[in-house]
Amino acid sequence: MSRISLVGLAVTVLESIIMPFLLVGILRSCRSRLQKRRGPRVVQPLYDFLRLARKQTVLSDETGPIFKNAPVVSLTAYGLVALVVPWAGLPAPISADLILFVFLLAAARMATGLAAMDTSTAFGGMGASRESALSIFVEPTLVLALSAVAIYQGSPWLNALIATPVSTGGSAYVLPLAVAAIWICAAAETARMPIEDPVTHLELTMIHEAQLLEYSGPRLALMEYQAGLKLTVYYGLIAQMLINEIVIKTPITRWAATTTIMFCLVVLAAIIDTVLVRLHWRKLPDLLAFGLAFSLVACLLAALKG
Amino acid sequence: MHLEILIFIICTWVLAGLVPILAPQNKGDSTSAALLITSSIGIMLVAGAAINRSFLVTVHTQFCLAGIGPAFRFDWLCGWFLGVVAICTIAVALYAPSYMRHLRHEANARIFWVSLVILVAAMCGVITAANAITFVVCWEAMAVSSAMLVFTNHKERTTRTTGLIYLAATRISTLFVAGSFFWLHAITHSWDFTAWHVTGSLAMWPAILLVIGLVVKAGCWPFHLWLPAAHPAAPAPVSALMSGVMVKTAIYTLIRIFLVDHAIQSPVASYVLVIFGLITAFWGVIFTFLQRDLKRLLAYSTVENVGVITCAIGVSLIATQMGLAQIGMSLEIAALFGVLSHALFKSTLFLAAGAVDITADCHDIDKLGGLGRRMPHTMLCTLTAGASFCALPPLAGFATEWLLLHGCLQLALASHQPSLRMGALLLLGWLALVGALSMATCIRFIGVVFLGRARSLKAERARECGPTMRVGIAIPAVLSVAAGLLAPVITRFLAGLICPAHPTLFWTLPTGQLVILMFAGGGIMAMWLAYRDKGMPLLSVPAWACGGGISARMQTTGESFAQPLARLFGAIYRYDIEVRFDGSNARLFPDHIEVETHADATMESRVYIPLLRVIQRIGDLIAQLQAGSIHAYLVTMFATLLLLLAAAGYYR
Amino acid sequence: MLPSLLNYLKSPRCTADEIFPDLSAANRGLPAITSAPCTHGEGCTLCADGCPTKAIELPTDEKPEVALDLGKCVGCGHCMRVCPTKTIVTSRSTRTAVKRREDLVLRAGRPTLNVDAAHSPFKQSVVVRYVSTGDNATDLEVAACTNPIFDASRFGIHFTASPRFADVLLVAGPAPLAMQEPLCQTLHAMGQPRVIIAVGAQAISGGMFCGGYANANGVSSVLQPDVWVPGNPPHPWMILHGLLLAMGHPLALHT
Amino acid sequence: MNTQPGVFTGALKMDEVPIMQLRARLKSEIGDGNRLGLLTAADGADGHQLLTLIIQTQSGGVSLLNSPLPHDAVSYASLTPDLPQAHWFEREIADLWGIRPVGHPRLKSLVMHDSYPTDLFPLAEHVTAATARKRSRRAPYRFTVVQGNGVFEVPVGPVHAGIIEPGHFRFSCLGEVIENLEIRLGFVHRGLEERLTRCDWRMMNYLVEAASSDTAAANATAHAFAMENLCSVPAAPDVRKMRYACIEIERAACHIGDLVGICTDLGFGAGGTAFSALRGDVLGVAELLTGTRFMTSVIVPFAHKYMPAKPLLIEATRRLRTCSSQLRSILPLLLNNGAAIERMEGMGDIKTSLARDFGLVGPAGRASGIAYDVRKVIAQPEYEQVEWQPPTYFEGDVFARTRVRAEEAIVAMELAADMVSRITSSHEPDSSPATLPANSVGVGIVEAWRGELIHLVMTDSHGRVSRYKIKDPSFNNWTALSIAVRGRLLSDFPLCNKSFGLSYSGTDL
Repeated sequence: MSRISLVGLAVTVLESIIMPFLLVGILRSCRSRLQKRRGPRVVQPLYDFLRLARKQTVLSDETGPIFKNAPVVSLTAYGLVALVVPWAGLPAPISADLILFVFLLAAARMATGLAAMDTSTAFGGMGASRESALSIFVEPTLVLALSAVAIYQGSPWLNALIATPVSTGGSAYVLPLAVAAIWICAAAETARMPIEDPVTHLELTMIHEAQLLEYSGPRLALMEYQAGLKLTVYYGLIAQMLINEIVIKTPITRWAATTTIMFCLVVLAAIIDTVLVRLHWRKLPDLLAFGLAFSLVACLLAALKG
Repeated sequence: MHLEILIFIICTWVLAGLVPILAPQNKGDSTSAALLITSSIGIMLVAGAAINRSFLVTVHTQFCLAGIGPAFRFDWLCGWFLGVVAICTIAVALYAPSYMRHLRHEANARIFWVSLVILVAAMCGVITAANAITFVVCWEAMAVSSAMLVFTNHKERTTRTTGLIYLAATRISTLFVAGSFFWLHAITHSWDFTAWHVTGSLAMWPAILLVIGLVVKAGCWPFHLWLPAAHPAAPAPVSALMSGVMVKTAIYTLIRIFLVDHAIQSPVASYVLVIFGLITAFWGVIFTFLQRDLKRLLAYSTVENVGVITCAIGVSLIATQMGLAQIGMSLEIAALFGVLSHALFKSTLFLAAGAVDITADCHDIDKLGGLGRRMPHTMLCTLTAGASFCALPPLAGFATEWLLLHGCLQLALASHQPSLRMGALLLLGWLALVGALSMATCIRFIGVVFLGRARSLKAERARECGPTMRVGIAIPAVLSVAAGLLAPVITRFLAGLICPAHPTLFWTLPTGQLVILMFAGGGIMAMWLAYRDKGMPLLSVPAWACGGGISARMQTTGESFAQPLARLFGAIYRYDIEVRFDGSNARLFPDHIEVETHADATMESRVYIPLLRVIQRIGDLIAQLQAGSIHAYLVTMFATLLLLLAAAGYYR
Repeated sequence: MLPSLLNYLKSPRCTADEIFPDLSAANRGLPAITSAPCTHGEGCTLCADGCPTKAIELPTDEKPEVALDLGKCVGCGHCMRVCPTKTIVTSRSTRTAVKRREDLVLRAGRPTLNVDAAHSPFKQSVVVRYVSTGDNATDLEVAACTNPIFDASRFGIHFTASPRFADVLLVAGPAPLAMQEPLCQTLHAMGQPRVIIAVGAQAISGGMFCGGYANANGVSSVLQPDVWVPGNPPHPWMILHGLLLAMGHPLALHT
Repeated sequence: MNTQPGVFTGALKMDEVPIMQLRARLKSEIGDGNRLGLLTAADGADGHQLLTLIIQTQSGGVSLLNSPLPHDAVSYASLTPDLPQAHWFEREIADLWGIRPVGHPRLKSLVMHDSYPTDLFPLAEHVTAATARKRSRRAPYRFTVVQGNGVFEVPVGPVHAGIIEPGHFRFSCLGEVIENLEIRLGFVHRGLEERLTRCDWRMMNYLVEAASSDTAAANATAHAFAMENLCSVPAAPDVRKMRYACIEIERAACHIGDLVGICTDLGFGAGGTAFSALRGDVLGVAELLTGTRFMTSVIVPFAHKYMPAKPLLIEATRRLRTCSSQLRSILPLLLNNGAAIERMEGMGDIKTSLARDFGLVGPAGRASGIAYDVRKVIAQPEYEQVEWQPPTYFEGDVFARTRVRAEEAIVAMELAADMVSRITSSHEPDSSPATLPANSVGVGIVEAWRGELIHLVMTDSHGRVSRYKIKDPSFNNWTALSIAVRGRLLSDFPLCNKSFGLSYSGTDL
């Protein structure tokens, strides 16, 4: 590995440790402010993590090794995702294509889903079933949207997102459409409104959270960190696509722009969380189908280029 | 040298077939299995040799048909498929003796072993056949022997009907394949595969006939019906072999005829293959999702996998025809790798399903549950195979899916036609949809069967199966991990075989780095967790049920897991939930509430059953004519005579 | 809808800035005992006569001071009203939670708060599992702690559905027989370290329900609470005080 | 003998109706549009007796029927087949007395859980050796099992996810679809009615306030009216105005609180904040008038404690009017919000016929087309000084219930402001008698924020309270909730539940 990629690796690793806490903290703080409260401090997620890390683990007597090890598997998958996607505005330390990205997400989903089934509670299975139902929209949308971008950029590799400036002759609408599609996927994956209420306590309405209800202690800490990492990677990815419209040449400015956009996206998410009403379960396919439609149009525009 | 091995293999086969016949009931099982394993090792040796250097074996005997004797060709493609056959046969042979002991009262072990040997031999024959006649003969032997195996469990009534469906399907398949071969013979005047080079408009009809014949055998939509019918009826090792390998012979033939030998070059065929493949994959997976029967579920998932592989072949053909040979080759590798990975994980899944079936004596997934605690080894293997099935990195299934999807993406990038680009992108989206669905299927299958708590007494009583069975289940599972990790090496190797001139690197993912990072990251976390757990002992309490008691009824069932998606695809299944309230005051105080879900295999209920009904009606009509009075015969004869006269007059 | 939403967005923050303010002047508050001498010796039993839960222990020869058990007090205000000597007066303080049950028994000169800045793992972050056992006014006040006015989230306090996530078991209501088993189950579903808080007079002593066939005698018959929050129902500030006390939060410790 | 509990024309007497004729009598009376107020049991001179309170919705009168069971009898023919709304009452009687309604379609325990001794019938004091023998032990509770492949059960409660009371919901589901919901309550059965007969009658008001402590004012008022009815001592006009003002403030605060809950269940953060800030203001008014946020310990029989001074009353009136206009201005956030309406409309609907069968009361009843409101039906002069109408809708869905609550909250604040403004003096009257009359009965009926709340008090020959019955409005409405969610999705349940906003402790007592 060359020196640059080592620096890139170091920065990415460092950022993927800090940013999840920071973004979640900012999001919660913003949401609180929009709800006219003082709200938790920005560093609160870190305190929460440390508290959980010190807690005792409580396990159900019916659960087995899958439940115990699922956090490791899914967080490893997300860790790899953070290393193959150039979300931080720097080239990803490992060059990979969108297919690996999507299948790593799938691996994490499978680990979480099976762990939920392993809890032998009604809520776990229900969450796994709901998550699976949503994933059949999310996965194609993600693949199509990223493929459209890949065609637009002229390379299947994710690092092309930041390595090359805007490619020639493509339709300018590909990226915004892909961003819209991925935003909807991100909302579904990171349990955001209007798909899932991130602050709800009610098991019956949970989708993603319902799968984690039996976790405790350090394992829960890993799962919560993973949720933050997921948010970070998605928003970072969206940031890269937005930056591509405003060509930024030097790595430093690109990194700064990425970080700024990520913060802005988090604020946007906080606003959406506050003013929107959660959709009815039967209406979710309609919303997700919009995402699919955006990505299909993006594909069409990308396919028509040149 | 090769000949000696071949003779040795044939001898072991003959012995393996004879031992159970000669030995007293059920005594020859282990011997047969050992012989079968020995022969499989021989097959592997031959496969290795064939991959290195192809050679031809022609048998000069008087049993020639139309002047053509049995001829067998061994090249790298045969080698690859023979290897797959050998691996699955070893696993099955290890597994089968104990399994058959459990079925003692229901199945005839002699027929089983003889048919199994013939099936393995016939599959090897089909794979190595050098000409059409040899191919068709072996194809028939394969069909008959596998039908015999489906019949093994002949005491059950359903087995007989499903066996008949299966026989009918093989008939149709042979009919179309033979028809196509005759057509090709008519064009080229040769039975030799290597001599066939048919292109242009001439190629269309034989290509279509052949494709239909093969997809029937492979179980593609809309001819997939025999698969979900035959598999639940057949013993598990048979299912594993049929699903893992036998359907692959059809894939083999497709690759052989269209991709390797270029015997027929027809653009129509490639599009037909892609469309068949896509519909099959989707159809297979959405029906997998709804199944409650363990083996029927796996049978439908085979339909899906076959669809994906067929699609890969089709896209590979299209890419090659577009002049994008590199991409075509990578997709061909995807198909070949798919054959291997599917054979591996599907064997494991079927063998594990069989283990569940015999130890829990139940194949309704909604009556199972919690088997992971009782059968940890089986669960681990199933989990590995399931992860491979869901194409999770770094397993073999992922390598297949990555090659295919990446190939499609490259196709979209490299092609200059917007329509092709769009087509490739849609293909990507479609395959991602299928992938997501198969993941849902897998979570449902493993989650309901192996995780949670037991839903019935039978599931509670289940215990781990015997050591040989466990080894049989584990071999393909371990190999699918190995194949996934070695994917870069294997793909490079395959590329070298396909195109020795330009063995371009097709695996471009940094698997090594990823695997190292994966183990490092996962290891650190696992160690941290272990350290934490050690510092503060785990507290084990009942699962949280909101302060109340918990029972096995309080966990999602397979049916319930599927409900949201089943409703989404309700139009295809004709899915419906019906609730009945009974009692003296059913409106306000129902005494009895019953829920029923309805779902149809639409193809059967809308197409095949009406079709059968029409055929039956025609049959009835003819029967009426024949069983009727002498007058009816006279009228018929008279009418026929008149018609013939009229026809003769017209032609003159 | 849009004008209302814009109006809402323009509106100022509602979170109360002052931490643990005294209750408003209109509020009846909880009783406090001063060192003013009691006239029980002259036959005055006014306070104890009207006390619905017998929370007042009149002076005896052994214990010359009047004692009032806040854990039983339903806050009717009778004693503060009738006491001729102002021995029992109104306290509008919201820092009422204590860590020992006996500290709830008010006596002249005894501080109501035992300050104890022990090391706590929850200083910055704590997750609460609330269990109601039959006092729905306290439910509403606990829910009010999470609203924008009192805003428990700013102290790092979060309420959760799963006891697996929780560090604090907050119990209200008299814990009748049918709730005792679920209550134990909830506690057992929580990992160590954990804290139990009994909130409200009903939770502490059963209040008016004490002594019936339903065993509604407060949570201490089932669990050993670590923090006690008096009041019927306690004001949200008092509940927050209990929570911060359980966290070992500095705000709860200084008086 | 009819009487109007609001006007106090004299002691309430009981009509004796033989138990054999009770079913026919009730069928004809309820069929005429009257309401079954409550059905309970008491100990008579010679064994148990059933007490039935019927409310004449036309005349605004009340009649109390008394049906003694034959000597030593512990069973009777169930009324539920003809009168579905009696089904929980009969289950409660079976639990507390061991009197078995024969032919009841759903005879399971209601409040006495399996953790109680199975031969404990806490209110049955008239026990002879013969009745003790005849009284069968309580059977362990069994949930209805929904048949069919793939049905699974979701247990929710007693420890609920939200900050709410304990109760158990057993959903039998197929996937997301709720096929049956069985509600099991009784977790907070605290033996309240037994406690009430054990304590000093002067202290009873503290206990009734804790019956369902979020309805403290209404419970205390109903108690006060019942006691005053028992003693035939009417309350002073100012006292009545103050009581009604408290009830209305409580109504406004609780309805706004439920709007917060509905916003939370919709995941609508902005709405939740806006309504909860307003709720804080309304509770501030309550604190101003009574000294506590829940208005406890001020409403007592024959008097009113802590009567506020005039300046406070003026201030409270002003603040109530401000709150009311504020509520009007923030309501569009929820009620004109397209997405919110889409979630609420058609959700969890209860048809009028069903609402009538189960005798729904309060906002849930009014949302389903039952206009019944105690404030209108039973003459209460204080309520007649302002022109107002209880809002009524016919859709019976979550949206209708939400609108009823919102509109009632506005009306309540205006009514309260009006009543407070017309209170003339601030002296604390006290007309309490030294003892209670012997062998008497008193009834107090008020429209609490959840609906019709009834207190019934009886004294024995020594003037001691021998029987005290509280009928919380939720008691009528719980079954409707379980029917409203049938065939709906699991994720819709919290919203439906919140729209009913029922009390667990009021039901369990």
